[in-house]
Amino acid sequence: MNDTARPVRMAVAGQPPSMPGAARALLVRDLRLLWRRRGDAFQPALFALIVVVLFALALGNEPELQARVAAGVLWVAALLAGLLALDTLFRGDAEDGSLEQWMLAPVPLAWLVAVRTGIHWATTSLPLLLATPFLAELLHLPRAQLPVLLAGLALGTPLLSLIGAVIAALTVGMRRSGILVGLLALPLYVPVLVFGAGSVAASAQGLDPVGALLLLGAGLAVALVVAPLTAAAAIRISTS
Amino acid sequence: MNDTARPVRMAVAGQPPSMPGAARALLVRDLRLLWRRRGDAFQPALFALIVVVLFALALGNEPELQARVAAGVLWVAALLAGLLALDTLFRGDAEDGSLEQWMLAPVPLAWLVAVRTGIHWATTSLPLLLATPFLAELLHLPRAQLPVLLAGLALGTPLLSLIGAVIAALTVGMRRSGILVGLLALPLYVPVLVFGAGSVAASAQGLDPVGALLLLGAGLAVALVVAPLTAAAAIRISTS
Amino acid sequence: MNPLVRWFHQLGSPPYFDRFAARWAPWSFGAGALVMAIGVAWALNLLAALPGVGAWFFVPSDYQQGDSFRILYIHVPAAWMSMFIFGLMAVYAAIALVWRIKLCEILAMACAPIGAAFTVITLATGSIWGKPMWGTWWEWDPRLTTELILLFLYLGVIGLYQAIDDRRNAARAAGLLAIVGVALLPVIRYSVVWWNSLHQGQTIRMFGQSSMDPSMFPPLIAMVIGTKFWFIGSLLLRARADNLDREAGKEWVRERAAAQEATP
Amino acid sequence: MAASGQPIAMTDPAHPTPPLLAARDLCFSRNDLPVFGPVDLSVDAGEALLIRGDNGAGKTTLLRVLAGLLRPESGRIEIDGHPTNTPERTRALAYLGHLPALKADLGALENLDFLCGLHGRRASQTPESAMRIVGLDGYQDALARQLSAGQKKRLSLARMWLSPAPVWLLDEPYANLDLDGIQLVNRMVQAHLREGGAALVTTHGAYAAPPVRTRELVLERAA
Amino acid sequence: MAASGQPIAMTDPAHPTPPLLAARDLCFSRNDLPVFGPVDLSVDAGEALLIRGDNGAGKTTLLRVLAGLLRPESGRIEIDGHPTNTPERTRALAYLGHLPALKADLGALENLDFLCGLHGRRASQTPESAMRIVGLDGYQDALARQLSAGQKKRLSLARMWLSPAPVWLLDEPYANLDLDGIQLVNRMVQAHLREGGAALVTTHGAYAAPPVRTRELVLERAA
Ligand code: HEM
Ligand SMILES: Nc1ncnc2c1ncn2[C@@H]1O[C@H](COP(=O)(O)OP(=O)(O)OP(=O)(O)O)[C@@H](O)[C@H]1O
Ligand SMILES: Nc1ncnc2c1ncn2[C@@H]1O[C@H](COP(=O)(O)OP(=O)(O)OP(=O)(O)O)[C@@H](O)[C@H]1O
Ligand SMILES: [Mg+2]
Ligand SMILES: [Mg+2]
Repeated sequence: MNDTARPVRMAVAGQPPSMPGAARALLVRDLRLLWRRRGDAFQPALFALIVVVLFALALGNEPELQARVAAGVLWVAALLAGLLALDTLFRGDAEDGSLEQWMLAPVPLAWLVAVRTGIHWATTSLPLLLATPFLAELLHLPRAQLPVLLAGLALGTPLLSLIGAVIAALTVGMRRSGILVGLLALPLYVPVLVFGAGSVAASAQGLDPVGALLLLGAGLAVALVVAPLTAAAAIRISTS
Repeated sequence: MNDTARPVRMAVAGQPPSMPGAARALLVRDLRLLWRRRGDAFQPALFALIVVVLFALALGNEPELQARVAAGVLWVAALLAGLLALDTLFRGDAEDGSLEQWMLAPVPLAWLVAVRTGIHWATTSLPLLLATPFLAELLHLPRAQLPVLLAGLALGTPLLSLIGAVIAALTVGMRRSGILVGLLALPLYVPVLVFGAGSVAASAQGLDPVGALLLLGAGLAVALVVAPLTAAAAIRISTS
Repeated sequence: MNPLVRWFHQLGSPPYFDRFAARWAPWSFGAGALVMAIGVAWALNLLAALPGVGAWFFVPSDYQQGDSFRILYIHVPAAWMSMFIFGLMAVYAAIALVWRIKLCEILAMACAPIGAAFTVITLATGSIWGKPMWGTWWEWDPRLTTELILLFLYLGVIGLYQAIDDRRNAARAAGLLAIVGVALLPVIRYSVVWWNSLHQGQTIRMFGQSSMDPSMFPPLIAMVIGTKFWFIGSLLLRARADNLDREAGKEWVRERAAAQEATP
Repeated sequence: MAASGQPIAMTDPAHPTPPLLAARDLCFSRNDLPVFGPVDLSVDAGEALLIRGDNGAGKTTLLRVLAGLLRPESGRIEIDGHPTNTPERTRALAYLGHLPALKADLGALENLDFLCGLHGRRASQTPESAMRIVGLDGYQDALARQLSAGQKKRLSLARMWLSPAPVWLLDEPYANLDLDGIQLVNRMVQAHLREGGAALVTTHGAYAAPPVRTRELVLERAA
Repeated sequence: MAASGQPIAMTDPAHPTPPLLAARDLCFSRNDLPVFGPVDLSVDAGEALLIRGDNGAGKTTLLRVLAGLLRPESGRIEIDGHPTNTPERTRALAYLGHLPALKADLGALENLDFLCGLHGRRASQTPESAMRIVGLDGYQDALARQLSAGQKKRLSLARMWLSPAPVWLLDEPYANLDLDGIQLVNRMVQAHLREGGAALVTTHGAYAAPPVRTRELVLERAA
């Protein structure tokens, strides 16, 4: 059972945790918490819905105008919803001391961060993704643009979550990070938005949207590797 | 000094607090805190700026389209910035136990809530109001519509703050209210948005915007009286 | 030990750095001010009035833009500095994170406000220039937008540095953000290439074929050099202040303060 | 210490003075499960009431009900023999709970200033003198976030010391304090009672109670 | 209790066993002000180290540095005589801090389940058995938010009991506990040491230490 590289005199016979085991424990925990607060799962999608409605109201009843801005509004709504949900990524765990225990666990912190970010994406952004066709309909988005919009969001929202994880980690030590998170995250979100909204705009003009989507995919691949490591480093810095 | 209606045997000679005294103490405290974190004062305005940037980017570089949606975008930005700042209204005080002491102070809780909301408006929405002409310029808002927009925001943002105070009070007992605040607040914000954005739209079409502005003013007058009392009751309920 | 490495180690000691900065900051400022003054005078054809050699210093008006192009001599150096400083800040931050050299933390954080100031200057001069050229102060053009985002990043670094209580942790956290933000620099640089843009494309090349009139070059070079010196001066000054602030209460600071009072 | 050393009796001298604070038949439930059963208690000026009970017995809950932070299910709370509602009790009670009520970004003295503005203060004390008394001299300008657990507790004690309210509700005042701090609490309670105040103190019974006239209430876990 | 009652010595029997945990010349500063000066300490299997010190002396900070939550300014920390970095120490150390590391919305047992997944667990124990040992039988399904201060502390103790790490770092384990709880801590520490573990315990010295082989370290406020 004692399988450290340099043997530690383990006084107590025990089972050290494995990386998949820790990930499973985290998954079970988060799903239980989600089930306890079932309503919360739909909140980001609801928030996006409200932003869309606010916009529709603020623009007045002009379907043609709405159709032109629809893709942009949906991207911004997704982005803002992700931003608001960011605070729940690590903060709860920091405040009740769980994060300390993560740092002291014999599994790499970056691995826990990656798993947590994945779960967080699946529970906040995925519902939003599923609601997108409905929201698009509300804003009279032309049907032909919907697949591009969905593809962009499917690649873009995990990227946003990963970038957001770094920012959330940087601010987790602060009592009230408030709006600072937004200030730090949004500039980094901008490229994602530009390529995401750009792909829809390209397809609206009859151009090929694949280039922009490929760039999003490349960004996602890089972030999948780099972001958890950076976020783990950031957590260690900002909680000390 | 002992001036309760029904005299309490005050064992200790002391100075009970007065309502203006408590308000002054709160004001001094909040200004000190703001000064400690000077940067935070500009955050709502910066957030609004970022929302504007996001929108401008998402809509692509089409000045004419931007001008048409400018007023709506600015209202939504102000509203979202106010929403994000809402969490700082009572939550900090709830988490460190200050709110308990507010409830136990010999001055009415509603008074403290009113003062706190006023300070909060002045430190979060006022900078945004001052930044509006600049933001409007960025979105190519026609100059003629600017005074109407400003008047609407000047009446509308305090109203949003007061409504927000009630929502913040209702959710203050919760650990992580997160996005829930947004869900509760936004439906109540909608009428303000409709009249606010509506007034600009009216003036854009050459109609008289005064009616919508008067309605906002009336709403503000009512909220000034009702909201602090409601928020105080909500705090008592949600912290027990 | 390699003398360069030894010098670097020496520089890392707070009292030594304080002396170094106190000594060289005024010189840098002086050199910067002088070179920039020459550059501005040259650019505005003030030097052309010099008797005899005046013709050497003449900068012609642009055939399209007239005299309004002369704002270029502020705009372009400031724009380059805004990006250069961000990169330098990230380099300092990376050194600070890996080798935990305190001086590098201080230097990285001292870069941020200066870089932000250059970014503001770029945006302001660009806007002023844009009004006659494009008929509008602001346009959601890729280069303009990315430069604005660079400003946000600077503000984010500064905000994060101030929001964290412990200075070393604050510097490390903000430094990490700076490193992450470096990804933006190539986007700014190549935005005019990747997207079709209102903004002027790559016209100036320090090396190789440039599409600018050769006589327009020398003042630009003077401004580029001048801003570098000016930057070094303010970097030393800011870093010195931060260094003193962190070391306040240490023996050598008290000694130096006492010495300062003794010789007013 | 306050000038008026003697309690001022406001009741008819023919009758015995009613207790400063009393509760009759006090019950509290959460989700219809009783947390503590009917409780009767009373403390008079110059007395301390020690509330003992195991972990989870309901001590914290009882103090919060008395303070007015929670609403009792039934029963009534009297001050000077008069049933009172929550706002009326605020003048008579000062509460020290688990949370320190300190703003992390304000200095120690600034925190006390604010709390005095909110609750009033004893005529004879200033925030400065209170900080000296609790042994935080030299920490006036330290930010609350930089204080250790025990230092925060001491600052909260300074707040109690400044409050003009005669009845102190202290929830585990000894937790996190060193031996010196424990003696400090005892001395402060003693001085407060000598001036005609009263104190309710919850404890697990692990500490020596202060040498004052003391009543005791033992809470047992309901159900 | 664990099956392997005897510590397994991994070092050359010719030389004396190095201590389980040792620190040499450990320093920590905040904003360039020293919090504690150079500290040397060592604990061996079967020993407890009592870290005493006044409020603000730096006890919490020292434990956090040892645990690896804070980075020492200088000095080194050794496990079994080998200098270690933070990740290497995680297998050897279990930390009980001021924060309970409990999710308010999970049941007591669910909380333990998660923490076992994260830290591993002793072969001989299950979350159920640990809850019985700390006296929380019957609270398995109670949500953590509904537990009183002392009950939360007991649940955290159950987590320590489940951890397979040989060295316990306990920051004020006695705070908020009733007399019964204090004895519980002492019994748990004793049993852990008997199995070859070690424990570092901070305290203000107000409590009786457990009857085990004990070293002592007194921290004094720096500057
Ligand atoms: C707010 C508006 C503007 C901003 C934010 C801005 C930003 C920048 C930046 C960041 C650079 C450096 C690019 C690099 O070296 O890769 C640059 C260079 C330059 N800008 Fe602007 N600019 C603005 C407006 C203008 C206007 C109106 C003009 C004139 C029509 C102009 C002309 C130039 C020129 C000629 C260069 C040098 C190009 C080169 O690198 O070869 N800019 N600007
Ligand atoms: N917010 C809550 N929701 C539901 N139940 C609660 C809540 N807070 C406390 N309880 C329960 O009420 C009971 C009394 O709790 P209380 O905090 O008053 O105990 P206590 O005597 O102060 O204990 P301790 O000595 O551990 O602080 C406990 O059984 C606890 O589980
Ligand atoms: N986050 C912080 N920032 C700055 N200073 C701090 C911080 N936390 C603690 N300190 C200071 O460091 C010193 C040591 O604090 P620490 O919490 O380690 O003390 P302690 O011995 O655990 O005290 P206690 O017995 O009161 O818990 C104290 O003087 C405190 O004021
Ligand atoms: Mg309690
Ligand atoms: Mg401590």
